[in-house]
Amino acid sequence: MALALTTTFTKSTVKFLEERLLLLTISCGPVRNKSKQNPKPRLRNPTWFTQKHRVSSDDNVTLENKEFLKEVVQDRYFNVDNEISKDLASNVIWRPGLQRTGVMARKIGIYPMWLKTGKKISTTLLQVLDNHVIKYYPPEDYDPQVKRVGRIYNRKGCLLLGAEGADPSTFTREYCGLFKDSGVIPKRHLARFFVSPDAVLPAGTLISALHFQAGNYVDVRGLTIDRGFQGVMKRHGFKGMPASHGVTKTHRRGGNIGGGGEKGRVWPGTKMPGHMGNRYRILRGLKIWRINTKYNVLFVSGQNIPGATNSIVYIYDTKLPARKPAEPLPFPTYIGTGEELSENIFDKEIHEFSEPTIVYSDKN
Amino acid sequence: MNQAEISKLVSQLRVRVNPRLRKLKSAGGPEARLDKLRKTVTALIKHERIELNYPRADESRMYAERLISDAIRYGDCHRETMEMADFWLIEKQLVHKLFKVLAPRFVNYSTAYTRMYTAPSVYPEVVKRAVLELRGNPYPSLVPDMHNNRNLIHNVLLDEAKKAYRTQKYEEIAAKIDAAEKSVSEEARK
Amino acid sequence: MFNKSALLRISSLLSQPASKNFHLSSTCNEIRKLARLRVVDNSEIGKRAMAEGKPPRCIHVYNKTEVGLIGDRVLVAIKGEKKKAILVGLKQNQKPKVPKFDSNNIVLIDDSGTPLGTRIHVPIPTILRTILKERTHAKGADYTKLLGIASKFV
Amino acid sequence: MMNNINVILARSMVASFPRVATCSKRLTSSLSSEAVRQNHLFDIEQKKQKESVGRIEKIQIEYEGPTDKATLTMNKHISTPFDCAKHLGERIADQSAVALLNNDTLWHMHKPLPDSCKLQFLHYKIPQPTAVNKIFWRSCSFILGAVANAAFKDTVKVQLHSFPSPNVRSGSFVYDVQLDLADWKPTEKELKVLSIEMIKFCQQSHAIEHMNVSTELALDLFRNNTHKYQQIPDIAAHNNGKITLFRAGHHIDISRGPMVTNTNHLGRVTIANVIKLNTDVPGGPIYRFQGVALPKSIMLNHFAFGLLEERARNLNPARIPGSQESFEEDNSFVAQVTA
Amino acid sequence: MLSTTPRLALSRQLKNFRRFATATTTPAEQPVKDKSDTRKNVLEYRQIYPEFLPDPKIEFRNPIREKLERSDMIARRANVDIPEFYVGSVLAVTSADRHSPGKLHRFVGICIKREGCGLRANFLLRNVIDHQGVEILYDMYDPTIKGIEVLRLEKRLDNELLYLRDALPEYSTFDSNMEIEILPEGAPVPVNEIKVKLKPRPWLDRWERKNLKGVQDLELPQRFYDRAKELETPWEKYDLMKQYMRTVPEEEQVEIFSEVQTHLHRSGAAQKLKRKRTFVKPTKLA
Repeated sequence: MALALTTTFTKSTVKFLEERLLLLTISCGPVRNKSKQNPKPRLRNPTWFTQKHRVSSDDNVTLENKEFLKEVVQDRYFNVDNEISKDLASNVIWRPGLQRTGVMARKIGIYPMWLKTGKKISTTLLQVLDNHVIKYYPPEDYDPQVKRVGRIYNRKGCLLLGAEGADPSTFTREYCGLFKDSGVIPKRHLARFFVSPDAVLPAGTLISALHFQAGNYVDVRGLTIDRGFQGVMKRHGFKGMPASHGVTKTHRRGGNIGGGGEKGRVWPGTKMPGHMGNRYRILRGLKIWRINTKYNVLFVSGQNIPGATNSIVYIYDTKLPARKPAEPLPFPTYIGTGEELSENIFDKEIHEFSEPTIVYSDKN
Repeated sequence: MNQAEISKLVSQLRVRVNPRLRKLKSAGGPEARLDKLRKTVTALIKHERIELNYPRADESRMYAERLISDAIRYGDCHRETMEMADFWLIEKQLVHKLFKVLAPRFVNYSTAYTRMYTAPSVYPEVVKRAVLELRGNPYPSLVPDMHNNRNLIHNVLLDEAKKAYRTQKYEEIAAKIDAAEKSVSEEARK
Repeated sequence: MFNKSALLRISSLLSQPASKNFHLSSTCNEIRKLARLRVVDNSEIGKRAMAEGKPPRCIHVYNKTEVGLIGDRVLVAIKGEKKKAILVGLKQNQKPKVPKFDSNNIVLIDDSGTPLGTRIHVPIPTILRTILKERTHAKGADYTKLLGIASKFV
Repeated sequence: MMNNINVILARSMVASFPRVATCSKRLTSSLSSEAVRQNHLFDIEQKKQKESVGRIEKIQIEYEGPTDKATLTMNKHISTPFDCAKHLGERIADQSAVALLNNDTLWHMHKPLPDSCKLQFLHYKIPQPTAVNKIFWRSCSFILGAVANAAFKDTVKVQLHSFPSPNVRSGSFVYDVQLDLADWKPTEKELKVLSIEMIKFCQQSHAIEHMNVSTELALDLFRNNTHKYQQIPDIAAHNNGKITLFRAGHHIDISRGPMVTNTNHLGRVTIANVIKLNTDVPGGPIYRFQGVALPKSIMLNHFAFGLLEERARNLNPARIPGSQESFEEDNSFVAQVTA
Repeated sequence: MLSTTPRLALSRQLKNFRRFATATTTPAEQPVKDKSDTRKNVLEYRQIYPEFLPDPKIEFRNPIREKLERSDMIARRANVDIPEFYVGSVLAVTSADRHSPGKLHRFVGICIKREGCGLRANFLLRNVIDHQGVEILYDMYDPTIKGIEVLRLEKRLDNELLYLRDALPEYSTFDSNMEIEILPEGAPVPVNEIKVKLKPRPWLDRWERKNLKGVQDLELPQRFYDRAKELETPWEKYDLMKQYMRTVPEEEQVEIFSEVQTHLHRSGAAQKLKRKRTFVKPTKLA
């Protein structure tokens, strides 16, 4: 405890505490050579990695008291008007070098849409959750796990975002402590996003689907479906071998994996059976065809976005140089101007469902 | 095939439905699997409380719920439901129990018709065990129901905290309203 | 209104020991080498081949994938000769709004794209108009002549 | 005298968990001479009372559990309900907060049984736990006194005053302590330190011992505590000239009882606030220590407990010492068996 | 033989059915008060608009996606009249086609398959033109579809008529200039109990294993039926959970259809009006 207290003292309170704490039998003096006794571990988890879920046990709280707890949550997190000041940031206008924050979203399904030419495309629906900024680590404070050697150009800060607020009593006290400073309700999901120092957002800012614009391109990262240990046919799309014609016991096998002699070993990267899925993959350069502002849904091209339906994905502005936007983006994020937005914002190539039937004319 | 079947209407189950059905290690294939489940469902309807391995309990719970919900929904004059009951209940006197005893018992329920507990497993065994029972059975309850005991110390404390919290809240609201009224009246005077 | 005599004829054929001229397997869904095709124009060679029960076989598909799609040019072996033809209807499943036929239909052409026959007696898909127009180059073969002899489009 | 203390310490170390060893070392060094003296007197008296039993007589205890029944043959004036519980099972011994004799008398678990009787054990999750809650709350106050007594440095003079009768509905348990600090407002961190001290004390698993003593002995025990010294004759007058003492670890206090079996029955504990009271008791200002706690067997999520902590920060409305009528401790509950 | 069957079937079915008989007041005109009222509507709607029910696979369900999908379907239905039809009905689809000279394309055929839910719903039309079987698959919510006409509204005995591919061509031949056959107002949708004669093998599928109702005797050697018997899974109809997981529970259906009811009613009423105005006897055009 003494150790913990000394570390948590800040300069302003030390004197006061010394005066008072001397009264108690607990000593709070500094420990010499503490850094040598407990050197920082070389590989460590980020500061927000704590035990998240509380041991699920029945509290035996009566119904009325449960209502009361809900009421307090409501009063504390929703009925307060903690309006973030509109002068969020900076008069900086977006330019190609600047990196904005990404968002967390939920993949909610796939359905087709049609272009004005009559072509059918598949779109994946990504519901942007209630993303709130939890904390910002400036470039000099953020301590990456693996140190980069040499001069670092274009240093980025780290923005910690939380998504999907939930009942605080389902989490541990330590986890809820992460959200104390920002004043937002504890969130189920946390993620860090690297941003340019210009793109920093104050804690508690809400990021909506309008952070992105229809017609622009995004990269989507997600955890692929876990398929367990799989053979080469499923894992790498090998052809297998014939079912008959004298083939014995090698119908789904990979076959030869290399020659002998000097190269008589398995070459690194050889495609073989193994665990498939359950790893993060990024699909880059997906076009946003449509944005639903009511439910915060992005309609993104493609049906192969990593992850199962109802899983969490992370959306970033695309890194592909050819698909970077030409127009300035809302920077550092979209701030509502107060005017009513239409429920759906479409890309100009899309045929809206409420439009009349497509008619071809002889000209095209 | 991604279209819902429309030939038959079913009521929603009040228990969690697993996305995939378990195979239950049946040597005889899907037919044997149903046989296994049939025995469990019959036993559940007969004894109203049984102890068994967890996976089988969880699986047969869904089937028992379906059987009861169909019995409530269609009654004993519906031929298909009767066939179902005939198949699922090996002892035929239980068919009467299903339609004449259980269906009237559960007709006004808003919860699931069965209840499941994880049971302790005796040491050398590592298999997860469960107790499956019909609600409203005649046995004494397995675990004491503490949910609505207002006299437990934390409920007493929370009750008082609630009162204090609400008093304070309403006072604040009243003060706000008073202040607003005052300002309005002052403006009116000006 | 139901042609009973035709049925009888078919069944009587079936009851005989399998004739060499009669194919008992169903036609291929995918057009590869050695796929049986059906000539649907009234060219002499085509008519004779179909009437004798010796339908032409695909011996080459002029594209990169070696699987023939609608509008693709194929080389067929017909009555001991090699002829070029265009696929004008496929049995395999098609995209929405593109018709799928019960047989794999071809129209025989010569090297310059001129059809050997003067009439196509089954409907052909309208999408062929666009496809064949795209395939036609100013100095090469003109495939659009085929469209002129079509009796019906679907 | 020092030998004696070592004996006591050794006993307490054996009785509790091994992790206590490190803590008790610190406590030994900081044990005041006053505490040493009190414990010495308490031990002598305890020994004397045990020896005065004389011939051992047997009594029949009829145990009635929720599902089972048992009859135990125990020793009169020696065996306690806790001994019975140990015979019946570890779980019962660990979880029982208090014993119920003949369905009407609450009996401290470490108090020897005077006669044959029916015996039940109460814990915190029974359908009607109001009485147990009260006992728990009283024990919390008692332990809070122990912590307040030991937590301050020698330079600060601490004199325990009293604690009012337990009232769970007030939201906090209370101990009034006289400190010779003019105007002390504890910081968050100091409160945290105090809470941790209390948790540590509870984790040392001290059995809460019980003893009835004569007024003279009690006066001798508390001769250095002016407040207690004044209260004793008054309490004795209400209680047939006897004073009931409780001891946990090295802390001895007056209370009518009963208390819970052991300090490790406390689960979540927080000392929420220390407030200076506005009284004119001679000797210095009186501070009210307030806290909130839950039994170990009751799990509550941190959010709900945080609300309870918040509420416990407000001044407890219990009677302020030095005002109005004479001191009367624990008159809310009568738990005596007429021998 | 063929010409008489539909009419016979119609008259037979008229007696049996009482589905539309009581539907004099439609739900949108009269706000739904009773729970049983809503239930009855569900019973109707799920047959007519099966594509409004979501994919029952639990992993794919998401309420927000389903809601958005339904609103898009309704938005499309406001621009084009997608009528009530069933597998076995004869439809004419007019769609915009950039390959035709008139930029419009019309196809008449019998619906032999209908599947998919939501915006993916599609149906397959079959016709025999110039002795050549032609099938076209249409997406129901494709914005290039200009109109769908139901030339003959009827049901068949099976849920899929894929066996028409192996049937004699007469059974799937329909005139492209076929006129609309109008049913009397309030009449139930007739079930055509025609039994189709299949061509001799080879077939596209082993129809003897499919338990088809709308085909004549297949005239196969006994070993085929024996094998089909071997492969039967008679226990599957008792698997209550499999049944449950293939369908959407009634409570959810009520919720879905009460949400889309008012929008659907608009097109449904127009259709009924049309049906009432012109009544002609079913003509024989098979």
